[in-house]
Amino acid sequence: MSFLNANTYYIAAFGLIFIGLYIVMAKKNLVKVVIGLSFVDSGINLLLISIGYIKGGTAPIFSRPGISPLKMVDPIPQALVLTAIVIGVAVLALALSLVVKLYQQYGTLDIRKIRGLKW
Amino acid sequence: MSLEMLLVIAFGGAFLTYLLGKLSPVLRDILAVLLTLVILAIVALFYGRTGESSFMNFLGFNLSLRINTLSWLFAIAVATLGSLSTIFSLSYMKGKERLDFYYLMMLIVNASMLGIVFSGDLISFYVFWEIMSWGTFLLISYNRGPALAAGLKYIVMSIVGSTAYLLGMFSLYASYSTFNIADIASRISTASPGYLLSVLVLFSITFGIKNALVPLHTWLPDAHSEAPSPFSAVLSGILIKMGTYGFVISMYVLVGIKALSHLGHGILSFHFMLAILAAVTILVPTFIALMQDDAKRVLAWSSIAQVGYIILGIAIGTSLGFAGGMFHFLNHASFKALLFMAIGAVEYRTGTRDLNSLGGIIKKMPFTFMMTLIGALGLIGFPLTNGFVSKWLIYKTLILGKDPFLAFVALFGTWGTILYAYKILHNIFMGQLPEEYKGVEEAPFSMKFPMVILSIIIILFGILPGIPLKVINVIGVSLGFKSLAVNIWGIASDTGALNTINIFSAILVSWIVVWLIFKAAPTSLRVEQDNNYAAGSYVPTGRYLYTANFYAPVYRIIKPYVIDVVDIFYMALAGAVRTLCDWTRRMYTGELGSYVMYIMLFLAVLITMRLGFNIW
Amino acid sequence: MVNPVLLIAVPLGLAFSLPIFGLISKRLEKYLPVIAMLFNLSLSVYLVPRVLTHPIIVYIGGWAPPFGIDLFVGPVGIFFSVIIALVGLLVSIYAMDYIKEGDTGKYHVLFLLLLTGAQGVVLTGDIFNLFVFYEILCISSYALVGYLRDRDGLESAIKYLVQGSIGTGLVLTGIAFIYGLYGTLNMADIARQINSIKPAANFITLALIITGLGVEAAIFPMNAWLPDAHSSAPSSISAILSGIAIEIGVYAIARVIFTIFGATDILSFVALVGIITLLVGEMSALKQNNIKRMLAYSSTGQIGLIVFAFAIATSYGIEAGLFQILNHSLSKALLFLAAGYMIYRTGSMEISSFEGMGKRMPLTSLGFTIGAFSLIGLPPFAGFASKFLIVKAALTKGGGLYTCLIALALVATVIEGAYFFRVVQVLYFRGSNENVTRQEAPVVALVPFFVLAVLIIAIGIYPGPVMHVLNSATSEFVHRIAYIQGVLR
Amino acid sequence: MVAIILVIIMLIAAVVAAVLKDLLGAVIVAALVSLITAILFYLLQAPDVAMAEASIGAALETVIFVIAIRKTERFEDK
Amino acid sequence: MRKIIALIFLAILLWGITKPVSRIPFGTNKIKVAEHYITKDITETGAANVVTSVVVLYRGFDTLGEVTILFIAAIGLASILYLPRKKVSDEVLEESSLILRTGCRFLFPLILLFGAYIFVHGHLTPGGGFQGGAIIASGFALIFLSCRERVVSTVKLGVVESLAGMTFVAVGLIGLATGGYFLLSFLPKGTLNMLFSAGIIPVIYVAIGFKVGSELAGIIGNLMERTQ
Repeated sequence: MSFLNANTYYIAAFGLIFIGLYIVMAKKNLVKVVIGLSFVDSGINLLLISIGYIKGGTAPIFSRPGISPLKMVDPIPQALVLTAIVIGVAVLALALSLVVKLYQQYGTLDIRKIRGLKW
Repeated sequence: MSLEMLLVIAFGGAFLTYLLGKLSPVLRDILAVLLTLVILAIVALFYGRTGESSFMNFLGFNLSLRINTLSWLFAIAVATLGSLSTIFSLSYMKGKERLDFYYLMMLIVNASMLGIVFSGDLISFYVFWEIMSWGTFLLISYNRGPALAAGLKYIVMSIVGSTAYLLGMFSLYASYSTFNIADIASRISTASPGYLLSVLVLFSITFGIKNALVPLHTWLPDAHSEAPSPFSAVLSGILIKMGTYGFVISMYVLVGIKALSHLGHGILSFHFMLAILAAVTILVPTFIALMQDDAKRVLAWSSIAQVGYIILGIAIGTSLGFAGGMFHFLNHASFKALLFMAIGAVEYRTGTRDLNSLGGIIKKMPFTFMMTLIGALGLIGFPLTNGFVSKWLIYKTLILGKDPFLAFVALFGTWGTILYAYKILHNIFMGQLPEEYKGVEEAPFSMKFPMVILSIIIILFGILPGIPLKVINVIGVSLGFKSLAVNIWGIASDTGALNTINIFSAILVSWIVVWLIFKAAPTSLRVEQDNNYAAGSYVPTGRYLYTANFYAPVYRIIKPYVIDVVDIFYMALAGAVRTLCDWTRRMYTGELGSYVMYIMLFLAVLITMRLGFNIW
Repeated sequence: MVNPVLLIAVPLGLAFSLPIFGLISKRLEKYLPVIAMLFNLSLSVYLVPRVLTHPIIVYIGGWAPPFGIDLFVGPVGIFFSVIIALVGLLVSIYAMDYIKEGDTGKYHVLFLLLLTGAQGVVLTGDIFNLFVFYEILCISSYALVGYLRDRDGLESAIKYLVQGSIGTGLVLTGIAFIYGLYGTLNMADIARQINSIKPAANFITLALIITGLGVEAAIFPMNAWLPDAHSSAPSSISAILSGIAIEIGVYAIARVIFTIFGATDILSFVALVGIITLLVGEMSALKQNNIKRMLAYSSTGQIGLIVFAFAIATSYGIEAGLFQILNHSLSKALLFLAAGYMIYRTGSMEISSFEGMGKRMPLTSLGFTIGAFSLIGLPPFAGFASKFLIVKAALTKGGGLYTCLIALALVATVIEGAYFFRVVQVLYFRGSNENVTRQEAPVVALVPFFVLAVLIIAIGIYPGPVMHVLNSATSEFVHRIAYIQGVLR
Repeated sequence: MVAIILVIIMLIAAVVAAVLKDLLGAVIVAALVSLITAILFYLLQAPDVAMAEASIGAALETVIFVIAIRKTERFEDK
Repeated sequence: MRKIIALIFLAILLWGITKPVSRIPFGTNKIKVAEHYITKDITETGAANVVTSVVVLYRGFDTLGEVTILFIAAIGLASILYLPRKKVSDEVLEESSLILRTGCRFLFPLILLFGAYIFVHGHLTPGGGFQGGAIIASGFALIFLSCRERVVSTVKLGVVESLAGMTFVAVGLIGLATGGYFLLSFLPKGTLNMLFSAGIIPVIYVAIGFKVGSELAGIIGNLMERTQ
């Protein structure tokens, strides 16, 4: 239990990443695959943020005078995650537009049937 | 005139010819011939020169050109054949498509061969070697149709060869950190025999492929028969001899005669194994040649067999054998080029080279017949042609070296040579003239001219073998062989001397005797071919083609034994590789899930190797 | 002194403004990539001499590393940016006429951004910044692969996108670990703290990053997207993907292995992977009838060769790898561009449909032939020099492993020769030789052919100047300490 | 403690999203996952990121998904 | 079969990942670079929100790249969904109800205002260009989905996004011209917690806000309209 307590966020992060990877590897519907990708992204974001966390820290904002800088959580991962979230949504939008177009061409979302290119 | 200038002229001239061809075909032809003649003149002027000069820096290595008698000998052969075949091309190629390209490639191949023989280090050797290879590939493919397969076969084997060369070259570099041939040669004496052997084997693969040594010969029959005839002459006459040059360089210049003799002993020594291979190269292709029906294919297989003699002579490694091999290289260049040109002339006039449908052309093309006859006599090794002298030297070597088996093989090969040489002569020129060839004319002048030159060379070297043998002796001495007793009429050896005056007089005497006997006998009656008794029935005006198959009994005997097993094997190998390759790409199934799994697989392998096996 | 950051800022600004130019005049759009790349090319060439002596370190925003992002404009960076700008310039000239379908303005924006991303990857000195530019490169190539909106294009784009996203996800995870372990993102600063990959944590991080970058670099077995994407993209994009994008992947891997981790231990494994990639690529290409797919498989193979050369890890090896990158960029760009117009004229990608092209499009065919010969490694083309260097590096390294591997590599060259010569035969010698009408590619396309062909031959004959740059570039990879000290002085 | 409960809900939701045959349902569940992630970010003292994740991850991504599903098909095996 | 292999790979991955994770204990991280940002932030940048100063100033180049990525996505999506004939369909969906329409027309300006507030105050409070932009975009999404009206054409959105992007680059170039560093914060730092302070942060965040908002709105608009 103490292990769970100590590593809750890591477990959450890797849980999301692994579920996402599993979906990408094993599921055959393209929309599902894209959902899997978004899970992977969220998981990685969570991982980054948890890496930057400090027990009992405060948000890195000098919102009122007298906040000790030494108790602040790490701002860098937060900055990185902001970037990563935007990248994630960009990839997702692109992927879904491709999926929609692909559906118009193939009439299916099953990746086992979308195999025009092989060998 | 420096060597660099020569190469610049050769390569630059080639491109100039190409560009000029866009302007005017006539000027292009003139320039091409002029260029080859100029090169011939320059090379001839180089006689007796030695020296080495560095001409450029490539990736930190000095590339150098080097001239000595050995390279001069090869260069003069290249230049001679180059100019003669270009002259021959003038009419042979007239009206064909893409002539600019043809001449460009022809001249580039010639230039690159000059580059090969003049290169003083292994890199420039390789560079020119490869330029020659792809130039040859393009020329072989030029005729389309079956030529494509031939070209592909050639280039694939050629790349295999250059692969071996690269490995050999770099292992030498790794040991001696230089590419200069002379430098390596001066340092190699301390190397271990095993190392030398591995390098030599690698080089032998390269040169063996180019030289069509059995079992690396399979590209040659296709390539020679499918190439345009003037180029076949070059191909057979000199291009494959670049392999010979390579053998000489790697065996006697790089490794040196002294170190070579320590590579194994008795039957297992390197040069004896090479000699055995050469013997096989003589034996099998000779009889395969006998069974061909395509005149150029006969000559192609014959080239392989004759190359066997050359390598046999060189591999034995005595001064007499070396001289024989080198002399045979010159002779083969002359008579095989002559034969290819003659066949080319026949093909040019009749449009075919199928031995079974030709016949009786002698009435229409007597000059070409004479040329073919001289060439065939040279090929057989008839006295007073140059082939006789070189073969005599080789036999002599074998007998002196107490290699009865090899000597027998060589002799046996000559019998086969007689058979197929006669087959060519007879099936093309003798017998009845088919209806369709009634209008055939003699070859044009630009074809006659190179043939005359070549036949003069054959006779000249046959009567005065001392001219080339003196040069060869100089080469032999420079490589560390014993000096031979050469005079203008022949050569002396331990057990007897060759003197062409004696032979000349003997032949003259017997000729007179025979002539007298014939004169003394009653004169015979000449009848027309169809003037015979047919019991009143219809006399067919078609052909009596009794000559087509007159080796039938021989065929029956040898047919089961003279299959080109090697070619079959290579073809099967190629097929297997293709199947394997086809299976490889099945990996890309087109399914997204698997592709992602491949990615995870790589990661999983890395992790397992680290955590499970603790490799790093 | 001109600030090298302009190499990134100017194309980026032009790309942002391109839609506005498009509103003014549709015809203006296609000239902007040319202008941007011309600028980049002249600037990078201008910077070459000074960079060779002293790498320029640019602080973005004036923050000294490790607190800000820095650009490390060293010999390697400038070498790559010359290649990117050169190939990018030629391909954008080519594309002026080639791209006619679709929303052409969008094509040019994406194309320009792809090149900018590549430019950023090679110059940046910060690993997260590298990741961002890497994503720019990847995402714009996803979009460009699907640009034609046909079945094949869309299918390969989505496949490429999914695999690429998994790859970049792995990279980001690795970066997260690096940050967690060492608390910094500056490459030099990380490198200062990492001494070996012996600790499992370091190794796993490295493995994640290599695998992730390996997807874009098309290292076996992560290269399944490559044949699809390269074969179904517009030819100009195939040329860029093959000529630049995957090389950038290799660069990133080399940077991570050599500079950041100093992980020379795993290099024999990498060499093995490289050779497997080479063999699989060449073998898959052998019986391929679709020309672009064949070229794509050949790219895989060449990447394997490059990776192998890098993995030799002596200064000879890295030099050879960089040279091979140059050669592959030029040759493969030439091949794809030439194939593009041949496909355009015949309307088919089957190799057999190119019969008689030697007559119909002589200059295009000549370009293709030169590219093919160079790729096989025949003298006097550039490919020979690089093949020469690779073999030299492998054999001077010594050891049974590398000797065997280089022998296998040469076997692969034989296979490569077999299929390229087959195509050359089809171009010139197969099919009827009746009078075919001459339909040469337009002049705009011939300019890149000509420049590339001349460069291939010139570099093949006089590799000296290139070697001069490569020597410095190699030492940048080899001398890790100098890199660290240069940035964190 | 709150965190553990949220994480458990989130992981269950993620599994449900993987299993559900109804894509629209899966997307809604995925939005829930995003939302919980945003809350977790907030708990980890990252309000900026939480805002971004809530507005981009939970809202806009879902909108895009829904549009895409409406343009294609709703159920997984058809 | 496929699922089992996938699970095996994931298990191996888990095995591997525990190694670095165990070296990064949760909740104890604080290392040199981050410390520098936190302690020096106010004196160096003048922004109250450290994350913002990291995003825009210290790692401004990343942000430029990130904006580019969103730009690429918008452009790429438009190019993939491009229809050759001007066949942007007024897709025949059922009219939305009056209440919905009125509601969203009422909400829309408020959402925009809120978004603008968020990105203008990026350096003071949580939030910034991305969040604000996303909120603006969700306002547009609301309009697209509920009212089925095109408030702003995609062309205009495109102009806005281009101009915003150019502003970003231009700000960077001005920094290069004035101080020799690209993306240099050349404006005065001002006093802490004032709206006009923290150098170039507000300028850039406004640009980003417009850019992100217009791009995301464009993405949704394109997805809605350009597909039959």
